[in-house]
Amino acid sequence: SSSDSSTDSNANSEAESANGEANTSEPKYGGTFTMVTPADPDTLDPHRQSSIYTHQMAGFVYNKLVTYETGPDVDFTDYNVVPDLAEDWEISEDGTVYTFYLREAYWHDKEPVNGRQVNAEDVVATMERIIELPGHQAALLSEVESIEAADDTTVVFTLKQPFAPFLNFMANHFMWILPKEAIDGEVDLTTDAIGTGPFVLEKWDDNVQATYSRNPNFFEEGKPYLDELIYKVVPDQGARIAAFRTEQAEVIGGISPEELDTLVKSNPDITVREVLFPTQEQVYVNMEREPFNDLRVRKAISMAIDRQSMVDSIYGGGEVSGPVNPSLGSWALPLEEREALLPYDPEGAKELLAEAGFPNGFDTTLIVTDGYGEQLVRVAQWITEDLRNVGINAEMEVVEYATYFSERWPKVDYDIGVGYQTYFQEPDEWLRTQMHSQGARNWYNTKDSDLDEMLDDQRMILDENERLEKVHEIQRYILENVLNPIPVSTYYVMTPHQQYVKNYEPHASYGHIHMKNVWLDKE
Amino acid sequence: MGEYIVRRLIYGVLVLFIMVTFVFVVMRAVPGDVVTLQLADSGATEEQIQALETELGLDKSMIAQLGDWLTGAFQGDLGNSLWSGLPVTEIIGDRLPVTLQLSLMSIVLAILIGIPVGVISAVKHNTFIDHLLRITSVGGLSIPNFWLGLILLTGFALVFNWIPPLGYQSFIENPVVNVQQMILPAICLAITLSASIVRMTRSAVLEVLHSDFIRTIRSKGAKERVVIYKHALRNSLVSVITLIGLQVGYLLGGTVVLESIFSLPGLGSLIFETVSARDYPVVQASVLIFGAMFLLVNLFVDVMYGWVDPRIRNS
Amino acid sequence: MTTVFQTRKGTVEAVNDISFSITKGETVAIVGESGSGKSVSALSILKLLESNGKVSSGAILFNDLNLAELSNEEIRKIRGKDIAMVFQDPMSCLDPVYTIGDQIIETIKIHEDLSKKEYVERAIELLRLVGLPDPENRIHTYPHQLSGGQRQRVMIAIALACRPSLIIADEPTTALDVTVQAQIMELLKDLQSKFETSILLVTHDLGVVAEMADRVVVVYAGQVVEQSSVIELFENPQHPYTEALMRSIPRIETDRNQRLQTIKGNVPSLDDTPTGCRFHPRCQFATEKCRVEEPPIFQVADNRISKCWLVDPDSDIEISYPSATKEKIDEDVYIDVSNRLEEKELLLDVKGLKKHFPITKGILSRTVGHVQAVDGVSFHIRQGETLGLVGESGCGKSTVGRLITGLIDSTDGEVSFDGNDLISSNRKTMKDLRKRMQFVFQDPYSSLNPRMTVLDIIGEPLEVHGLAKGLDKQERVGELLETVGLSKNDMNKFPHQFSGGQLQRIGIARALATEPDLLICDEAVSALDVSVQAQILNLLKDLQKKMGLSYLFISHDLNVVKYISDRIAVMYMGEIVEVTDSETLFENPMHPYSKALISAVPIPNPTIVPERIILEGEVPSPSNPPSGCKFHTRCPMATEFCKQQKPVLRELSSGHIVSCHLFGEGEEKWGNIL
Amino acid sequence: MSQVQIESEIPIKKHLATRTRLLRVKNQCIRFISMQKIGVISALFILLVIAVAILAPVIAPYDPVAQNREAFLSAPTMQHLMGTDDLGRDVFSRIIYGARISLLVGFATVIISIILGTIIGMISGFFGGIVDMVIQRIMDSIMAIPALILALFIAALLGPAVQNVIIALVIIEIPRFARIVRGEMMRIRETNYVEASRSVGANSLRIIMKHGLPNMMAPIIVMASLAFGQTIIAEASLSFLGIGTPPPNSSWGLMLSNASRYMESAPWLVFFPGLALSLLVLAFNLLGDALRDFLDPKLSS
Ligand SMILES: Nc1ncnc2c1ncn2[C@@H]1O[C@H](COP(=O)(O)OP(=O)(O)OP(=O)(O)O)[C@@H](O)[C@H]1O
Ligand SMILES: Nc1ncnc2c1ncn2[C@@H]1O[C@H](COP(=O)(O)OP(=O)(O)OP(=O)(O)O)[C@@H](O)[C@H]1O
Ligand SMILES: [Mg+2]
Ligand SMILES: [Mg+2]
Repeated sequence: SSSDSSTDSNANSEAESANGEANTSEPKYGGTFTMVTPADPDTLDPHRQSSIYTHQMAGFVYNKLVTYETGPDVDFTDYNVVPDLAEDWEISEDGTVYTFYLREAYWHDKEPVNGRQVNAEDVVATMERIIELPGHQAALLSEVESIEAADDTTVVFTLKQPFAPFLNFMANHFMWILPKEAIDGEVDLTTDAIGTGPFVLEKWDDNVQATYSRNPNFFEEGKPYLDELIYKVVPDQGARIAAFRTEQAEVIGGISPEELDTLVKSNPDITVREVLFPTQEQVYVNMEREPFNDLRVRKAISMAIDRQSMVDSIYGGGEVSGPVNPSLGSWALPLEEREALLPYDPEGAKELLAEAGFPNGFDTTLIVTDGYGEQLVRVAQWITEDLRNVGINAEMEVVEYATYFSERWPKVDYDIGVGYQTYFQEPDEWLRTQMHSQGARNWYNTKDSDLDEMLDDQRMILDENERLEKVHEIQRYILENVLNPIPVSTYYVMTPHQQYVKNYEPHASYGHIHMKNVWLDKE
Repeated sequence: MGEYIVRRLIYGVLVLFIMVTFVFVVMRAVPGDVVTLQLADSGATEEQIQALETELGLDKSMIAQLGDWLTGAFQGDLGNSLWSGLPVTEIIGDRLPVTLQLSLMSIVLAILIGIPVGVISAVKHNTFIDHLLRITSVGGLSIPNFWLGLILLTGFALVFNWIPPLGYQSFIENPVVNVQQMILPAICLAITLSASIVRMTRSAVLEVLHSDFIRTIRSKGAKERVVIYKHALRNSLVSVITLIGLQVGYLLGGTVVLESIFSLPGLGSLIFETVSARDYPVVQASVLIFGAMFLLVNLFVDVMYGWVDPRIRNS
Repeated sequence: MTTVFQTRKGTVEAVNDISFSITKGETVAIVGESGSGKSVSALSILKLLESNGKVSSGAILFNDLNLAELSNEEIRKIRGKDIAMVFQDPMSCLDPVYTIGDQIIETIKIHEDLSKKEYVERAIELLRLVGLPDPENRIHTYPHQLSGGQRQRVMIAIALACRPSLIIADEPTTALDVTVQAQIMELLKDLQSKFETSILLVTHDLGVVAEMADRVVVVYAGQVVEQSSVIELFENPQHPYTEALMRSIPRIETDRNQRLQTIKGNVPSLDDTPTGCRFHPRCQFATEKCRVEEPPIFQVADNRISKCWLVDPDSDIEISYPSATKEKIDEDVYIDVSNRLEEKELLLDVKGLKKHFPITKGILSRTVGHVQAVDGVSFHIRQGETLGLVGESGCGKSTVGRLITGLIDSTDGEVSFDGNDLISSNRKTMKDLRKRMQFVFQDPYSSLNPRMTVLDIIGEPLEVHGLAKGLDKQERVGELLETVGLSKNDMNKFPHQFSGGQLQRIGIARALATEPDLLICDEAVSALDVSVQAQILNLLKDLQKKMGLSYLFISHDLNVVKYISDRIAVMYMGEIVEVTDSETLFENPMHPYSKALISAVPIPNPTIVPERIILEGEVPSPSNPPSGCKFHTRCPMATEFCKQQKPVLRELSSGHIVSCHLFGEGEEKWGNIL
Repeated sequence: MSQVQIESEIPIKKHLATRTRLLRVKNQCIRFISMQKIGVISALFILLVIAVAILAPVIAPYDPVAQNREAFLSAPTMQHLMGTDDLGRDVFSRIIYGARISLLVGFATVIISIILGTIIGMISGFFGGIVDMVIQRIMDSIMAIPALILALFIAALLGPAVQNVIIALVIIEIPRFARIVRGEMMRIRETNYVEASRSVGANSLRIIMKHGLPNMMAPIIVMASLAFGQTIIAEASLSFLGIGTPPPNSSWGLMLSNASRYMESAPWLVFFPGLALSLLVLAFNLLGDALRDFLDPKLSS
């Protein structure tokens, strides 16, 4: 969920430039890679927690059936599904049966699994667990009718109906495959993890650090390169920067643009990865309250916000976002179209307000929580000021996180709010969960029967191009006729790493799945 | 004395009981509940929510829950975290040593600085040195320790290119690293505490120096050094110890901020994290532990009184 | 040996040009009222003044060594070794955190190098010397575990540790009960004769002076006004101040019907010393010359000096003290009212009054025992009569006073006031009765709220009882102030603007506000200087005469009680052991305790060598009183029977009630047992 | 006529009495000024801060929440004396307005807790026994939780808001005042002047009001001025942890908290609010010390 995914926390990055030379030299083996983040998870159980930290740590240890491609030639936001534990898969003609063929892979050599081979039983048990446990992950498999182990290495998924996002969902970070022993309770999944991944969890000190060692039996020949991986918790930004300066950390996350600037100025050697954040700030209004049920008011709000200046000055760069987050690549509307449909036009906003019967604006309250970190609160302050400039006097109310997330937002107890959405990796999630009148996260009282219909339709379209068209159409419809939640912006996450770190080509999905490729160019 | 300690312990348990009940009720009375928090974004059904409530034992009446928890607590079982499911005792067991060590180091540092300076200030009563020390100590009380922490951390990083080694290591694991990690936050905390110790020592020593028995001791021909260190200081210790007992509260509070600045996984930051997650058992237990620590320190202080002052020992 | 001080404290001179000397084996006493500079003189000798004071000029010669010029280190070596000190308050003069053994040994260690064992032996020997029982074990006790008398013995042991040639004793017995004071004085005299030590005794108690001193130095406002041998001084004081001082103390032989002589005014404050002779504003004989010219020190006789123009051989003024005093006496002869007392109505009748304070322990405040503060006290007071209540500290005197006024609830017993039962009366009657019964407290300063004006203080009872308000109140308060000899204009002042004597007058005025019938004076004059004490005693007597007041006069000072009371009740450990009229009690005390008490009173007459009954031991704890007769543990005449059987109060002759087995039925039984 | 005259005399005399009181107050002030130089300077500084806080709209060059989108994180310049913050807001103006919050929190907390603490302490100290027992146990349990932890707990639960900070701090301060007042009340209850007052028949209420209150003012005042400093720091600490005063208010603690992200790039953001905070707390502490010395009879003679 978005709950723990504070903006500061993303250590993902994308190779922007100069990655050619990195690949020219032979990878070197060995070394310790220290990753410093502001926080770590409460539990390692990947099916019970949606926190980014849980999944980052899961990614070192576990694999999915399928995953996304990473590498120097792959964009941060390319969602190319590639084999992981499944060597290969088949989709039936009608799109309702998916058959996955497992590769020869071995669990980590730890009690009680002791390095045995992965089999279909493990996959079935994992999937059943995902469905049984309450939580967001169950929704990903909601269209699945049955899962069966055809033989030791073949798993068959039967869907209720054709379902376009299915394969994408199978690559979702909730789909980490666990050994059956763990599901039967022989491993304490909250504190331990036994997987098939490139790294073996050696020790986890909650809130201090997790230490991983190289998995010698990893199924990708020769990988990983690192001997040791350390995931360290340093809540204070200053300390993180200091750690980076003193080379106690190879990569750090959650650095404000200004401090990063200062850091780069004093250490010109370092490489900064700039990638699109896989979620966005949104302004949302309670459609059941006056005057927000009026489309003109919602448009006025949207037009009042100076998105580009905001994202530039608060996050040091980014772009105007849309109903589907731009990090989903082509699924999102093209940037020009987003900018055109979400213009900054305070004068126009005032006119619209006047039309709607508020020539002098109105007073309202805007909620925001500090649970995601300070940046969002700053965004809220920026937006408050923008709104004030068009006559909407929004008093900002900072709501305590638990209250925000259990009483205010889901229960639609607010006038206006500013918040992040979770990191969705499927356009269906962005659109349907939020804007369908039955959507699990429709916490805005948005209701539009036409939209509902369109949303239901697009998930059945198996042809990718056709679906893409439909998704774009829906987005245009939303921006013109619904506009709640109002997309604001997506910023560039800037992650510095040491110049001797090679092949650091992260991907927008959770789990640091690129770490198996990383090596250190130092003695 | 033995009976006295037992009495104080019973008394402490009573106080802890009131405290825990207070925390228990308040936590559940305020908006925000842990089940919604965990399931809000998953579109979970009513049944799933209820199932989770039952699983976490939150469907029972508040009194029943309190009863259960207290029964457990008396048997040393503080429940499990509602988020990670880990036993609270284990979670706290990991965090407590950090806070304890930090507090202990600060107290020791503060005493090492505070008492000698206080004595000097008292002996040099009304001289320039005294004024200087007094003003400095008030200054020490006026600087928020988080500010000091920020400045020290950045200052060391910029000037010496040094920061405390990352990744907390316990003293047993690696004493050198551990002390390097702890020293700066301990100094920040010690500064405030030592400032109050200076003030208390100064006034206590001054007061004792004016008392009749000091005149007796001087009339015996004792050296001034003996008068001050053997008699005046020893007699002042009761008030200094009392002060330390009371200030331990501030100190423990201060650990929260410094733990967060210096990335130490202590009990203070645990409360901070778990309150907003509404992880009731962890918060209850952490508050309980803090309370117990405070009470134990004060009990220890009372026992120390007896050691310092025989009048108290025998009564 | 001559010592001269001139001590400067900031700008004030606490001691101005004092000279006196002490020879070997001699006891010299310094006397004077409070604040006259006695302690400062004593402390100056060893440079023990607080850091703000120092000897500014003069010399302190000790065996030809000028102490005033010594460095701190040098004087330190003399302290404790050659000159030792004993201070007034044994409670606060020992370090509470070390054992008495440690503290004695510390002294020896500073000056002598011995082995550890020798130190301990020496300490034990010293404790034995000062008469502390069981010294082997006692050296391990802490000061708070000892009684006041025992602590004072420890102090003396510390002083004696290095066999000093001079002991400076600053009010060594003032904090102690008379019986214990007698023990300590005896001890000091003993030790002095044994070791030929010289003693410089600082005191304000002329009785103690008469008993202990060889020579006396009288100081007033920081100056020596007279110096003489003790006998001569008491026989023929040469300075008006000395003379007045001696007249103003009530003595056992003082006629109750006479007014006490008072010294008008107060001791001058240090920053405002009068010109000329410092005593002149208070002196009856002051002349113009006294006002402007400071008298020099006149050598009146061998070893005898006086600082007064009156003794100036060139002076033409004739002094005759007796006439001066007589004149006063003539004015105020009291009518002897005691004869008619029997006819008077009974005002207060106390029967079997008991108060047991619970001793509680634990969180549940479990009662683990009782302090039997008052344990069955019965007496009565008639209208216009004064009953004195005497006894040692802690015997329950104050508690009796509080019980009668209902400030605390009694455990048992009856108190009837003018026919009304107090204990069972309801709130309203109680309040009305309180109006007729008022309290005067020991410490005048602390019994007045420092943040209220005199008007509010004296007006409080008027307001509480709805007697007067506003203007009426002001008028009434004005009258009351005049009644007690203060001015109306003082009404808007605050307590701290008055002297002790004035404050006590305000306290009395407050007590008089409701026009009571009975005043309970709990140590009402004990905190005052003798001269002021005399003023207040006179005032009380005057008021009684004028208004027909009755007094319950509580005091531990037998001289005062004797002077003011018609009848006296003697208390011991919460019980009354003897009641009789005051003359009889002093002439013919029956109870052994009364006898001891009376004999222990120091008599301000050096020619009389009192026959002392020295009581052994200390007052037992009231929470665990001895069985039988409570006095048996200290009684020189105790028998086995006394230990078992509690005596009852019996009237031996008309109005003379005693509770002792020596008189009454116990005698026979005792005989039987033997 | 005569009636009127008599009546008019009362106010005159009353007036006289008031005048004596005033005179006394005046004398005390003069004495304080002459004896406690540092205390006077501190008091003046505090008055200055109060004046600045009240006159903030007049003094502050900018609106404290107005964002100057031309100047983010600008270093101190003539335009922005103490620079601007991450949203282009004028730090100087924010510090001036921040004084309002610090003082508001300080005053509200101290005054409310004095009132409640005094009432509780009086009842506890005067009546003693079971009432005292119960009250004290409750106070003990509040005090047994370290202050900042309790504040953190309460403030985190209630959410970031100035009034919640005040509630948290009041809960913390009450037992401290109550304990002092209780102790004073117990002491005063045993004094001779209260006994004297009771012996003339005064009731409990009168004793509490006439004798109790006036005589415990000194320790309360000293305690209050020291509590001020602690409260201001506590507010800042809570804001630093993000559970105190919420944005866009300009509390000093909040400013520091934000500034900690720019320790290197914009050190003035940390320096000025920290300095303001320390100076104000220092002034309160010094004033408290001066008052303590002044009101302590042992030291003031
Ligand atoms: N440290 C000091 N600073 C200033 N004045 C002092 C100091 N010590 C004593 N005095 C003053 O010196 C004067 C003499 O004091 P001293 O103690 O000698 O009186 P005293 O005769 O011993 O009286 P008492 O019988 O009450 O003990 C007093 O007025 C006292 O106020
Ligand atoms: N409130 C109380 N609680 C417990 N014990 C008390 C209380 N008041 C007095 N006592 C005890 O009762 C006994 C008698 O005390 P009281 O004050 O009546 O003695 P006193 O004769 O007036 O002594 P002093 O001459 O010292 O004033 C003492 O042992 C005292 O400790
Ligand atoms: Mg004296
Ligand atoms: Mg008494």
